[in-house]
Amino acid sequence: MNNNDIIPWFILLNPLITAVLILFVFRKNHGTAATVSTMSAFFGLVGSLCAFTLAPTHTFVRWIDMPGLQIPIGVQLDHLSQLMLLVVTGIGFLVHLYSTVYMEHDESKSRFFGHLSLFMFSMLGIVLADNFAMMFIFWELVGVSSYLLIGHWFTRDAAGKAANKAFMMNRIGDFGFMLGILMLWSTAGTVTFKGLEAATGTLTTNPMFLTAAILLVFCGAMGKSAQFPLHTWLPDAMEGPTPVSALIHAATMVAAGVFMLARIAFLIGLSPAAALIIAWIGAITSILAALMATQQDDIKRILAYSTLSQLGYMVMAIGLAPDPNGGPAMFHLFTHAFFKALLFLGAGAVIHALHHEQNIWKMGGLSKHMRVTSITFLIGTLALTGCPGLAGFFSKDAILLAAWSNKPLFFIAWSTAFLTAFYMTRLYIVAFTGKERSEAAHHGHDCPAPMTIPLVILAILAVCAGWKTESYFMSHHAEHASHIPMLLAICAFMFGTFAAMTLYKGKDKEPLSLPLFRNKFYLDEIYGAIVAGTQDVLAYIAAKIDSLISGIVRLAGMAAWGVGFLFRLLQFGNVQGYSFVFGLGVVWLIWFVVFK
Amino acid sequence: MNPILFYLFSILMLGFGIAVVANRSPVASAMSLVVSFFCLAALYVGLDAYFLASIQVVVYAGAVMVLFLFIIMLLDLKAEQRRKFNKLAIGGGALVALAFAAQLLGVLGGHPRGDKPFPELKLPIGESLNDLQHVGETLFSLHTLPFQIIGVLILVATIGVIVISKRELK
Amino acid sequence: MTLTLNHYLLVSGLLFSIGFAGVLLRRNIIIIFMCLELMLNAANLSLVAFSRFNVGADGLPNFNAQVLTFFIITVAAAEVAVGLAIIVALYRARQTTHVEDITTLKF
Amino acid sequence: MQQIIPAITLEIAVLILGLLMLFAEAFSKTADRSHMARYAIAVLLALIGFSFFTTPPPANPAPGSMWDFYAVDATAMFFKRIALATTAIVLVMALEYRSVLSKFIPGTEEGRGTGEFYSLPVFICAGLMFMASAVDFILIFVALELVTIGFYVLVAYMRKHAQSLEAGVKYLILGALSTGFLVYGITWIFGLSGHTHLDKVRATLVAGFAAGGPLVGNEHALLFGIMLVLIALGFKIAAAPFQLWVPDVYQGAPTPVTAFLSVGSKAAGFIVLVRVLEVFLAVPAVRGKVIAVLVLLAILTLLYGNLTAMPQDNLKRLFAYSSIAHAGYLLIACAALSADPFGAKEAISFYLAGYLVMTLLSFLVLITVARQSRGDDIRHFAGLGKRNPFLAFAMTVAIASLAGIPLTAGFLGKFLVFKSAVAAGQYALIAVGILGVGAGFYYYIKVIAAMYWDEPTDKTEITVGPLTRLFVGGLVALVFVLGIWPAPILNQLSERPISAVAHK
Amino acid sequence: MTVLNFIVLLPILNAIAIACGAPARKSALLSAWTQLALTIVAMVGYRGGFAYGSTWAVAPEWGLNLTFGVDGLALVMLLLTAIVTVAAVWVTPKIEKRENLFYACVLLISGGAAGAFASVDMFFFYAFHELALIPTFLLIGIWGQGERQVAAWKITIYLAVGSMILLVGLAKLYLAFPEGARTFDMIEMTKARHLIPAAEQGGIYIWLLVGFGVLISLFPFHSWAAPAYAAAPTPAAMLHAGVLKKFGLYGLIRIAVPMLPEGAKVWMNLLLVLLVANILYIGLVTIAQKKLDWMLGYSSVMHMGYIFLGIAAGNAIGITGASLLMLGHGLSIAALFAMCGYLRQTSPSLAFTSLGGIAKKAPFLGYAFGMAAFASIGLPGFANFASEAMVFFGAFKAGPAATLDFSSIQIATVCGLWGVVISAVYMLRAYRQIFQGEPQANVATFKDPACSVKWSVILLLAALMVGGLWPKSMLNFIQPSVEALIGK
Repeated sequence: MNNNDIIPWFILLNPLITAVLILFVFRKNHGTAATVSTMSAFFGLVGSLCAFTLAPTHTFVRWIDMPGLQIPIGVQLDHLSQLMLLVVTGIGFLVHLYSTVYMEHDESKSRFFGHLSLFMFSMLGIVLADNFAMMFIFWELVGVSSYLLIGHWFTRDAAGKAANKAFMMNRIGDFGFMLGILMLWSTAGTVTFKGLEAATGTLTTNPMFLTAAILLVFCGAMGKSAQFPLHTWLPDAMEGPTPVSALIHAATMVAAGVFMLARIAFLIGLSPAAALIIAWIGAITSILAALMATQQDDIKRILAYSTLSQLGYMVMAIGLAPDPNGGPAMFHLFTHAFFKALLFLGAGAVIHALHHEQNIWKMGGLSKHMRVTSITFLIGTLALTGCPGLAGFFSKDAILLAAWSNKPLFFIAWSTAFLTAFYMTRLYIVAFTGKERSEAAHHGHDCPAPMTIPLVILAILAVCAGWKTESYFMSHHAEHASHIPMLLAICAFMFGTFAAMTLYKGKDKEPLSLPLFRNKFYLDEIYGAIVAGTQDVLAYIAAKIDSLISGIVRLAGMAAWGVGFLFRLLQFGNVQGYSFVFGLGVVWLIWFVVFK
Repeated sequence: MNPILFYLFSILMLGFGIAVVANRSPVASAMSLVVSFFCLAALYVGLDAYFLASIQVVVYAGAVMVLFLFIIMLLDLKAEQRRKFNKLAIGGGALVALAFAAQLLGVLGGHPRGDKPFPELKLPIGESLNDLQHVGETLFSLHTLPFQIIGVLILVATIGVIVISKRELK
Repeated sequence: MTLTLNHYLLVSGLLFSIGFAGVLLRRNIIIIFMCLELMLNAANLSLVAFSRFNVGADGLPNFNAQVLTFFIITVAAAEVAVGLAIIVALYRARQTTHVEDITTLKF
Repeated sequence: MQQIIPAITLEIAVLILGLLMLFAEAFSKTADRSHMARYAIAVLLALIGFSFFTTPPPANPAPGSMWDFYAVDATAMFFKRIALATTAIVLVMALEYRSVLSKFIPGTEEGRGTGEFYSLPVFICAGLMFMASAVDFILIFVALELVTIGFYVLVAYMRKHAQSLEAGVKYLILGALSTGFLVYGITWIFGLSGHTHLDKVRATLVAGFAAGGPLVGNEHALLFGIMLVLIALGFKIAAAPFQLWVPDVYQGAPTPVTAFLSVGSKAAGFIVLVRVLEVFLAVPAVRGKVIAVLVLLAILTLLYGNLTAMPQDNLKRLFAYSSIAHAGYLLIACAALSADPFGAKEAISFYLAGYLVMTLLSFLVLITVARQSRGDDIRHFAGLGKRNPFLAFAMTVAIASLAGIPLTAGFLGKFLVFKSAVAAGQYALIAVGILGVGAGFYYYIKVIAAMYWDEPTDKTEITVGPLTRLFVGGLVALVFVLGIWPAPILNQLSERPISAVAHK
Repeated sequence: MTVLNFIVLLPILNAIAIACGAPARKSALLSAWTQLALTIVAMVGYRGGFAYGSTWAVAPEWGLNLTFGVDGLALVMLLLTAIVTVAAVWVTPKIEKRENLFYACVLLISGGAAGAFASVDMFFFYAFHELALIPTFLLIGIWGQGERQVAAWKITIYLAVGSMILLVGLAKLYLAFPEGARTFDMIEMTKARHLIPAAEQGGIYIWLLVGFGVLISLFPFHSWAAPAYAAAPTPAAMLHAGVLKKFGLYGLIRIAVPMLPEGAKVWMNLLLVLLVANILYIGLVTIAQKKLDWMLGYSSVMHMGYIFLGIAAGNAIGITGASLLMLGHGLSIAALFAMCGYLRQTSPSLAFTSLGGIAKKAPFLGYAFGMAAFASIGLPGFANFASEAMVFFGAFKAGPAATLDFSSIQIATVCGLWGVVISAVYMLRAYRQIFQGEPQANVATFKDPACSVKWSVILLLAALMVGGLWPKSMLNFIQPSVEALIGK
């Protein structure tokens, strides 16, 4: 193992050690915990920067190793993971920095940072994983850290419920993921990505099988990246502290599904049917989420639906253009990470400043009080809505271009872009402009430096992350076949922004009322009914059957007792009766033996 | 044996046997039993078992019956004569006994070997069967051990009778 | 008409059944006891009949059976002695020889 | 060491012991007879040791000699030892029980009238030992009657105790009834075969019922005879439906007698049963029927014994029902006797040895506790774990063994029984047996629950005399030794017959 | 005397000593720790094959010997026994009545389990297991809670009947060998397995399956488990659910799998149906539970399904995974029961509705319970995940590859995977209701447990994590043994 091989291991294990240190050593020492955690995140960032310059490497240790089943724990540093490392550690570091202030007065700050480091470890594990099993392991671990962080304020009932919901939805996705892994493994005989790549010949012998396997693996991504119909956990996950939302539920973890799909792009490419289904699911998610976002009032929820929508975009992109280097999907993931993190942190700053007020209709006029926040937030909004020249424009353009070949999908993608511009502009206008609509909004103020610095840095990245970076993601450089998609995208941006501006400028309350969108297509209610109607009813029935079974057992015991009791009545004490029974026995046995 | 004598004694024996069961008075039952055993002894004679016939008379009709009568008198059991019949018990018991008898008939029907007459004995001309000698020889040569055990048995029975019927211990 | 073995067996069997019936029907212990004696004697009759029937190579009855009969008579006498002693003791304790009165031990 | 002592010496010694005890009873000046019992225990135990040095009577008995009817094979010797050991322990119980006993025997002095209570078991022991060796119907009958009459006396021994007398009467009537059937059955078998010696009976029957044999056509008669004998023996071993006497007699009898009945009488019954079954099962014409009836009896017995014990509250009665159940397990092995002759016989012998140890142990504890708690219901055992942990532990061991928990003698016996049933393919029996074990756990553990779960109603400590303590300890050890290291016993059983007589 | 003899005899002798009046808790703890130390010594010194053999002729003519000896698999089970014993003794709170009897019973259970795992002889393998029967009865009956008496009867009779069925199966197996080749030595039996006629194997296998199945709480023979665990005192529940229950599975792996491959095929579909019922149906029943102890009891039943799945797979991967899962499940359920016991001690009721917000009052407990709960639902990092994954891999591989026409075992695997979701449902729901939310009034005075409870839970969790982070540490022991067993 040479020095270059150590760096990825360092990146992976550094947060783990930090987490263990914090959780077991600095439990009571909140200040130290925050410092240690942030420092470690910084080291991670430095390490990732170093790793970015390295040649691809791949080292592993044997975790389970027996004939027929080898599961290594390996780190694979390549084109895809190098960039993803940067995204994760970069945003991770900024969020850590931001959190030192945001969580300053939290009574279990060290727990928060411990879990945050644990999350970093898990996420980096996904990024670096060289095989499916290891990815699954870290997949589950990010699930747990996400569970822990969403439930950070576990004394609130909603937080606990949201955490549970997130974990459960992911588990459902992981059910398919694991099954997909099993199917691929049983055919290819290996779980490593390289091994699978080598075994494509075997895998393609049964296209149906391959399609099914890929779609099952995609289930994992559906859970983690909150694709329809497993998306409902993500908005609820906003119960967690806002830095968590920024890091996990906007920039990195939810993107893990997309990253994983990019990892297996070579497989998706083998199955057009699977690719198309993936693309459609992404498209549906993006449009539904965008529609829902238009009617939300909670600043974090709007951003959450926006995240959903953008994740749908990326998934659609994977389906449309599976590219081992990531393709437009990873490009969008990359840019989206910055501006969405920016938006969340900005929202966090607002919330922090307004003493946990999250309703945009109770804000207003914040641009006057929170200059840095409002400017960076505006930049983020523009980047997200696809304002030409900003990062989001380029990546979104790449996706639209990829969708151009499939007109229905293109239409959906375009509508989504339009809606994105609409609801983001709505958010900005309602929250930051106009009059202050609450007492808290009057006292808004910019936050301390550790919170604003990340905003500024992210804003800069949100502006320039799209410049000249596209080629990094494209394994073969596609000529811009047509400029029409780009023009249409600009149109979408402009229409959306304009519509929102005209509709919301100067309004004090929601002028539109679309209950369907506001209530998220009633999906939560439907799921609730399904869960209550199936799982709980089934559980109830099962419990009844079980009491029946133990009742039968008990009954058997009682029956034995009862028969014994009846038999005992033969023993009525009269010797004449005894000889009568004796005689009956004699006659019966003789009949049985002699005459039968 | 003369078949007529056989039938006579058999019928008498069975008749008095039934009388044992049917009589309400214990004394009458005991007397019927004596008669029945006498007839049985007669049947033994018909089977050339003279020794056993005499034993039967001596032991049963003599000793055992006296014992029975003695006890019946001692306990003065007449008082108990009048009691309600338990019809169910009687019906059931009779049914079982009848069934057993029927089965016995069935068994005898499946016993072709027994349909043959008794074989003639090979006796020296002019001598009658000295069964006492033969029984004695068998008893004291072949079955000495059981015989001695019988001795112990009687000892045990004697002790038992004493132990159980003693009134007070001094 | 000659007498066969089965004649004797029938008679003894009937006697046995009568004794058995007596055991089942009567409720006075002493009479039950008499009926038991009847049963034993019925068995004896069969045994003697078989003894006379199973003539050995020497042309004589099988005396083993007669010896057994002898033992049975002896044993029966001893049994009667013990049994009557017990009955007397019971009568002293309970003033009864009736089976329906001695049912304290049950179930 | 050269073995020059004939085996019958053992019986003779036992009889002499009994006579000496009678003399002692007659001439002893003191009222207390307990020394008699102590000497007798010592002698009986010595005889067990002595039994290992015996040799059979004349090596080649002349045909027609009395030794012809007296087999001294491994099984016989084994059962003789069982009889000796049982009697010794019963005498220990009798000593423990003497205070209760003398309450029901009117006497001017404490301890009067107990002498016969010690000597009668010795005579019965001789009878049991004769039964172990008996291979002739005459000897079987006589020895059986010696035992039975002895038991009549012992059961009714407490002549001021109405229950004891009631038990005596019940045992007497039903016992005599079964004797009638036994005699009648022997009659029929003799009638068909012309012999009373088991080997000769077998030879005659096998030849007679072979194709073209002189007895063909008389199967009904043979089956009738066999059935009558089986009914009588079924009565002795307490097989359903001839088991009704068992609970009442066990409950009414003096407790040492109950123990003696449930062990000695049962063991003797089984050895005779095995010996006659070997004859009956040898006849192909009736083998199937005999096995069928054994299966039937076993099923009935298992069900009756086990299920009926479940609602019991009186411990003596509970042990009575459980002894019926144990007869059922033994009958399983009997039903496997023809398919797995060696295994089944081994199983029966071993089971009985284990049964002896665990039953006597439980009765020993029962007597000790019942005497001081003034009652033998399960509730009188409540809190025994506190009142006397040693006795509670001993009872637990006995119960564990009776229920068939491994590493105890009872388990190994059950294992052997089930093994031979498997070898014989008797799955119906196995199923019922398993059911029985389940029910058995219920009622046995009831006792443990009472001893450990419940609080004692009577807080006085229970004292144990030194002799009883010694025997309880020894039996506890024996339960484990037999359960863990059965080799010594198995060696005895698998030993080639000392005598060639029985298998001539 | 080998170290193995000490491992087996130590707890038994100690139980006797305690029953005779030795200071109960101290000597029990000492014995448990020594047992653990000796087990680790044995593991360190292990060099493959069957080691630490010792034999004592019991009935040579049947081939019945008291033979001890361990392979890697048995060593791992012994390790499980030792760890859980230490934890069980350690967490035990002050026993108010009859302390000596209590510890004697606990040690007897442990000794019985250790003896069974260390036995090479089939007879004693069986016999040692039963040693625990009466101690369990006493423990539940005297020191239990709730419907303790009913539960004690139920478990005892149920297990006794199961053992009897098993005994018949073992007898059948013994007799299936031709005369002359009959022996109780499981090593010899495994070597001579080809002598068992293929046609008879099915008949033997079903007896073993039902017999062991009752002991393992295979559906539908599971109804003893939950009430018994709910009623049992903490150490008894830990030892029984954690260790003793593994006896049946160990027996299947040791006896049924290697010796009766044909029999396994005959009953494969039945087994699959039952184990899927164990996972899905019992999983649903678990969801419906309203009290923590019952829920844990049912969850332990449910997880048996996974181990069965590994055994049903029949290949080295599945069986190795099942073996490791035995360790993982044993440790995690023991930890859960340990904490459940602490909760029971301090809270009036274990109903979910009456608890809440405990994590705030007792952060350690919240953490540790969370870890144990996550371990039990198969979170990576704990042994359960590694093993469950291996089970799934092994089971899935037992069917055909590259086709969507799943064979029955593959369908069972899919169902098993869904079970993972179900287990998450009930565990997380329980965790949320007990530990999260605002502290309720009746847990206002709740505190973290004392050191003994803390450290025993830490011990269990640490062992779980060692097995999860570095499964090879255990697989190095298990895998060669399993391969030797199934004849690779």
